[in-house]
Amino acid sequence: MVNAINDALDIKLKEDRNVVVYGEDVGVEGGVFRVTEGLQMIHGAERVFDSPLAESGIVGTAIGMAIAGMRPVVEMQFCGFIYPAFNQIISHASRMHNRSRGVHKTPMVIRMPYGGGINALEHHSESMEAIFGHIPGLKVIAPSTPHDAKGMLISAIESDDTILFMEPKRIYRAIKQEVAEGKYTIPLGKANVLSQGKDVTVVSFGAMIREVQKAIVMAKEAGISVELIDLRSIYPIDKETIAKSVKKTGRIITVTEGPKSFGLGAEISQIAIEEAFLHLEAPPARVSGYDVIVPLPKGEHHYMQDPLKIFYEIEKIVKY
Amino acid sequence: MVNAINDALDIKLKEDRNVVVYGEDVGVEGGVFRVTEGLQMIHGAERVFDSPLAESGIVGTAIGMAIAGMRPVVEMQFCGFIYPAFNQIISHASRMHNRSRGVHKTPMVIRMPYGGGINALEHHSESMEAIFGHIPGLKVIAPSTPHDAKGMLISAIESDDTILFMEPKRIYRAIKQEVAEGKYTIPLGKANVLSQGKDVTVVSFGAMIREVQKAIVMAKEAGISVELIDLRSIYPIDKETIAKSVKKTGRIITVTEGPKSFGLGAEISQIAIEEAFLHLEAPPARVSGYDVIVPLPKGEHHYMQDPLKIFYEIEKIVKY
Amino acid sequence: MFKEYNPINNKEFQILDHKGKVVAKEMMPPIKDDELLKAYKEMLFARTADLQIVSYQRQGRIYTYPPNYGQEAISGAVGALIKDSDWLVPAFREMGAMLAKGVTLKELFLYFMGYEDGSKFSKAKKTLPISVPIASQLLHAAGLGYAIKYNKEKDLVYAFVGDGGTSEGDFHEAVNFAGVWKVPVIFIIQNNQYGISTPTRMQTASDNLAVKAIAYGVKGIKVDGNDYFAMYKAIQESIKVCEAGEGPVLIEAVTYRKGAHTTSDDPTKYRTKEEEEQWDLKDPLKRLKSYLIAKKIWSDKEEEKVIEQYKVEVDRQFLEAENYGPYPKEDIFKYMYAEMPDDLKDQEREYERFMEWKAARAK
Amino acid sequence: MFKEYNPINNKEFQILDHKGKVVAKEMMPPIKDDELLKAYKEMLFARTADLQIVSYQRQGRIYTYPPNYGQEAISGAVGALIKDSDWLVPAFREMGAMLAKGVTLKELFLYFMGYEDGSKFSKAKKTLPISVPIASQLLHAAGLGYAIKYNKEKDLVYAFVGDGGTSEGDFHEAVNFAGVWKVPVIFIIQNNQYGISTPTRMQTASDNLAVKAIAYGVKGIKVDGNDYFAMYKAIQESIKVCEAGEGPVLIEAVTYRKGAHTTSDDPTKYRTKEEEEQWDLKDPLKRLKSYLIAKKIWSDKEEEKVIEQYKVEVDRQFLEAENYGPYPKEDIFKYMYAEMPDDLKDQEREYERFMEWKAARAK
Ligand SMILES: Cc1ncc(C[n+]2csc(CCOP(=O)(O)OP(=O)(O)O)c2C)c(N)n1
Ligand SMILES: Cc1ncc(C[n+]2csc(CCOP(=O)(O)OP(=O)(O)O)c2C)c(N)n1
Ligand SMILES: [Mg+2]
Ligand SMILES: [Mg+2]
Repeated sequence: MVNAINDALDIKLKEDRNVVVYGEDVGVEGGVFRVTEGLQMIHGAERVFDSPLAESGIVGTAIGMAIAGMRPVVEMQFCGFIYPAFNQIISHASRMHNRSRGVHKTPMVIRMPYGGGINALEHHSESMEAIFGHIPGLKVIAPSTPHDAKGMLISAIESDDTILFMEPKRIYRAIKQEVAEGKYTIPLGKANVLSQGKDVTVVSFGAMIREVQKAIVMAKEAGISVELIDLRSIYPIDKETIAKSVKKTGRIITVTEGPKSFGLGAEISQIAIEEAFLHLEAPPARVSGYDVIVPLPKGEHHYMQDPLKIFYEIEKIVKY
Repeated sequence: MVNAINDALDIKLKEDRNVVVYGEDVGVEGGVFRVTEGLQMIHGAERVFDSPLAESGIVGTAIGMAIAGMRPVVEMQFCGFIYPAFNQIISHASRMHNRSRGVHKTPMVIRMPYGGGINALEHHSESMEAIFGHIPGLKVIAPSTPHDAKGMLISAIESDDTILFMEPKRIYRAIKQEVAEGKYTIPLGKANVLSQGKDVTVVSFGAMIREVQKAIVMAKEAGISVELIDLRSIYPIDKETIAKSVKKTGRIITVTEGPKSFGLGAEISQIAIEEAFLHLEAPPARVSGYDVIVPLPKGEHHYMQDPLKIFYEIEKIVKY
Repeated sequence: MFKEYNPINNKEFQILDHKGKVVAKEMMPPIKDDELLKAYKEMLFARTADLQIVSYQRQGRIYTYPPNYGQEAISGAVGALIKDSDWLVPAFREMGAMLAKGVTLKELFLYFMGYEDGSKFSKAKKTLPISVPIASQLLHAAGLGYAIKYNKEKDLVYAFVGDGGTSEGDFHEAVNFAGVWKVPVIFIIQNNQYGISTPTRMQTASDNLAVKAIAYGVKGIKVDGNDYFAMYKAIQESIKVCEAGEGPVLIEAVTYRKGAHTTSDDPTKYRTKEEEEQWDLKDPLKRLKSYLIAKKIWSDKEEEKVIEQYKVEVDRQFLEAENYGPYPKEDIFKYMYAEMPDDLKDQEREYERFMEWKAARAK
Repeated sequence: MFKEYNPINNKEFQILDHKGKVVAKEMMPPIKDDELLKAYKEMLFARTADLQIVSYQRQGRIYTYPPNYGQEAISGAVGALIKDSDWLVPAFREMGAMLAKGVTLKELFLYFMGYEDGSKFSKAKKTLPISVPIASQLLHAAGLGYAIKYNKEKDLVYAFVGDGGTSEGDFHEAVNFAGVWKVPVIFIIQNNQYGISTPTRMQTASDNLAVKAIAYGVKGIKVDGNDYFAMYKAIQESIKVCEAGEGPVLIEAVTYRKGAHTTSDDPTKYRTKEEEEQWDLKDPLKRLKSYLIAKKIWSDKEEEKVIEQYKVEVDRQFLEAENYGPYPKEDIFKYMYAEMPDDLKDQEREYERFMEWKAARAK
């Protein structure tokens, strides 16, 4: 996925002089995950560069550039370090368009590796999509494959809205997939049905997709047929795809990494009951983290969703 | 309510030398809403004082004081200005206890007027409880009456946890109520059933309670009996009270001011389906703001929940 | 000039003293009489409007408003020097500069009456809306500066913040980024002595605010912000710095907020009459007026006359704003995104259904 | 001293030069030989541990670790002067200071092995855990300082940040608050020339980092951070400032991160061998060792001997940490709140049910 993202950035940098890429250590070093590796060499230090260590500064200046007609793509080094930029995101990046009644656009992408499972220090494993999904004016997306990462990032850069692009760092290098060369886009806001099934719908995104897929294999052995929806877009949510699926299966589970309360799971469940109440054969369920800080590596397995836990929930809802 | 909060602060300042009150303009001026009026005069400028204009600074220093054994009560001038402090809240205030395995406590209260309906400028009308409810380690509470405000704030100051105390500024001076003199507390985390009913449960909090109560009068005229739960605590949510009620009524609506998606409504609906799925006679509904910025005064009526809109939803769910 | 007035020495740059006397002739910028008069009149217009708005507010015809009263020379000088192709990044107390960019009074009125449309400047190009979250706008200025430099343009960014705003982290990050990037931004601190009720000495222990420039390796200067000439000159010199690619500059404009913080504020709670009187002596308009009258290019009579005209004009635009009409419901939805999500469209339709029900019920 | 070394002049305070020669005798703090030896040995211990940890990490026995290598004199001097009743507010590269406060190596190992228990310091009082979000901890230091002053205690706060950290808004707000409040905090910037791969000149355009003190009206000084004596003396003088109630001091300790940023970093990507060699000549321990040997109170042989002992001790504590045992599931829940919400208890029970199901299934 790292290569696919790098490729997307490279393509847009080539194609559009208004695109610049910056953030902490993204220049010479190519980012701590090497996502931007080589881009400075190709496109120059005016277009791909290290910023001072200040997230509010990074996002705030990107807003200014975007207003001036550029298309900045900035990196937050880890999910846990986006919060100093929170005010700029919620008070400006997501609002300038509305505030100025469309006069000022903020076409910018905030890239951010998110999620656990990499044996990291505190603040390096979070998945707080729900907080960002609640911010009016922001769009939040997350790919689950290299192919999607490339196409979605290109779409994001081309979008005139402010987009938070959450990268599942756990599978940065885990999924081997041929990615089409050259430019292609994937429409934002559309979910992807990854597998058809009839007993239960599982909604998930990002790094959890792979875990769900493993659980689906277990479920199959247990005779349960699962439909898997890769959300791709956290906000807006593709209600239609969810509604269609849950009307068919009558059961829905959302699998996420973030804390339970006020999380993505509740939102998906709400959508399911709003769209398909009379089709429901069991209460929409959420498999999520607990309402705790993601534990340090030695305790992380207590927190994360693994295939077995997902299967456990699948079995539970089917037996309901 | 302003007086009740002032009273609570005064009582705790008197009783406990570790309590200090600070924030922007809370000293000499007594706060822009006059909530802290007179307190500096009584307790001195060492204990009630103006801080520099920097929200991260206010919350961050309060964390330090709390670790040292003090009990700071700090004010964010408006709901829209808490975001610069977001990193300190999510990365430290809510985590220091867990991070240090209980060695360091952060007994502190962040007071913040929230919500719309006061014809204010942008950023002065928000109700983003869902974002804070999603932060593990934080407790989030909001009173709906002067009586509750006083008792809950005293409890909050005495709690060893970090508490976000959301004050419904719209009803700061709107509700006339005799408040008991002297000290009393109200346990945190418990909801309050404000009226009994049998057809539908309405869950709400803060300034919306009054609107719901007006809607309940309309509903009564239409022959609908409504049970009203004042949540009081956004996190943790009093699941038990909600479950009990919805099992009785079979219908539930959450009324909130914040944006719809990823909001409190979805969380309450999820709780209802988890706890009482088989009792539900209609899909749990949310009456909330739209996924837009709270409009400036001339457009605010398009956004806010008024009694008629709430009644409309009550009627809809009962007819479902 | 930046050497001579290195803020480390806490020297305040002044040309016209409190009595309207020129005390630093060698520094006097060569402004033609007609230009000077034009600038003076613009400040007078701003002041007239400002005072009138406060009275509209008292009549309940407008919501909370932050007066500019006493600070007009700062916006005035910026207004005289800013180009159409320069960016203006206001805080919320820069009426003069906004008018100079082409924002109309009517638009400002609309804004303070509670219409977002007031920020949809129909004529003013390259002007950001008022920014409420203190100091946050300064980062946008740094970003705009980057874009200018990146595109090898010759324009500038003028960005405003208050004394209170210098305490925010964003102030620090903005000037620091601009310093590292060497972008053409003139940061202007309107030090009007208070952040609402909080005096500047409770914001920071530094000797002055201009001295903060040193922390970012940029040029800084403390200027008498009630002295039109000093402000003019300081900005002119800052423009040179920016144009030479040595950008940014931090200007502390020392002034006084003669009015309340906003129309909901009561300054008697936190400051004395004496203090207000002291500062009244330093009023920027009175001072410049003395100068103009001494130069015999202005008179009390002329002033009275134009003020009457201005009042009519202000009122005219106010009435236009007042008759702007209802706020269409679609406006709360349609500007949220460049590309509106389906779900938001559904929400709008949901609202329409409610409105239909409501209308039917009313019958 | 703060006058003479006013950072505006960009002069670096040094006592012992790169070759171990005393160049400012009049400044030399009167440290007894045994104290000095003790301090040297502590730094040597820290270095030995540090190098060993990197090798544990290579063996996959510990997770990501940020080496202190080359920066030991800073923590060493703090360690020698900090009292039990003083607060230590670390960033994450202050092993020596933490050990001096009573944090054990085993605890540090536990932390970097992925146990929160490693931050539950059993002996170290008044020591905050490692803080990962850059610069955020400095505000806690300012608050701790307020508490000390409020309680009329005589203690101090020692707070650390890196050169990169000075760019964050929280750095600004922290030093500013401390300056306004005049609280006893010594802010120490470990300027090790890089924030990960980003050189200090890309963090800020200011001449040095100590000069930022001026923005807050506090005392500041730029010190050779690889010179134990200079660090010691600068801290001693800062303590006096704090104890006199003149509030915080900002020390820039100029040093070099001889190792990688963390064990997952590869410095060859962004810096040259020549640069590393240049800085190697300024190594803090080598320098102090020359001095000690010249003074005939230390020898290579003794050094070899204690290093061997230290290695054994480091290994002993490492093994203890390695055998710490499993991480009980309740630990992820029970520290979240002082008073645990019912719902969290339910979540724990839910997890137990899953574990029971899992156990049953495994049979
Ligand atoms: C982030 C933020 N915090 C608080 C406020 C509330 N507030 C509005 S104006 C103001 C004082 C601003 O003082 P200063 O920067 O000196 O500007 P002035 O009002 O004097 O022009 C405050 C605290 C705000 N708008 N934004
Ligand atoms: C708020 C925040 N942003 C980003 C990071 C990621 N990060 C960890 S260390 C580091 C560089 C720190 O540089 P410096 O302050 O000079 O300290 P040093 O590592 O050199 O000791 C960065 C960017 C972080 N931990 N916190
Ligand atoms: Mg001010
Ligand atoms: Mg560094």
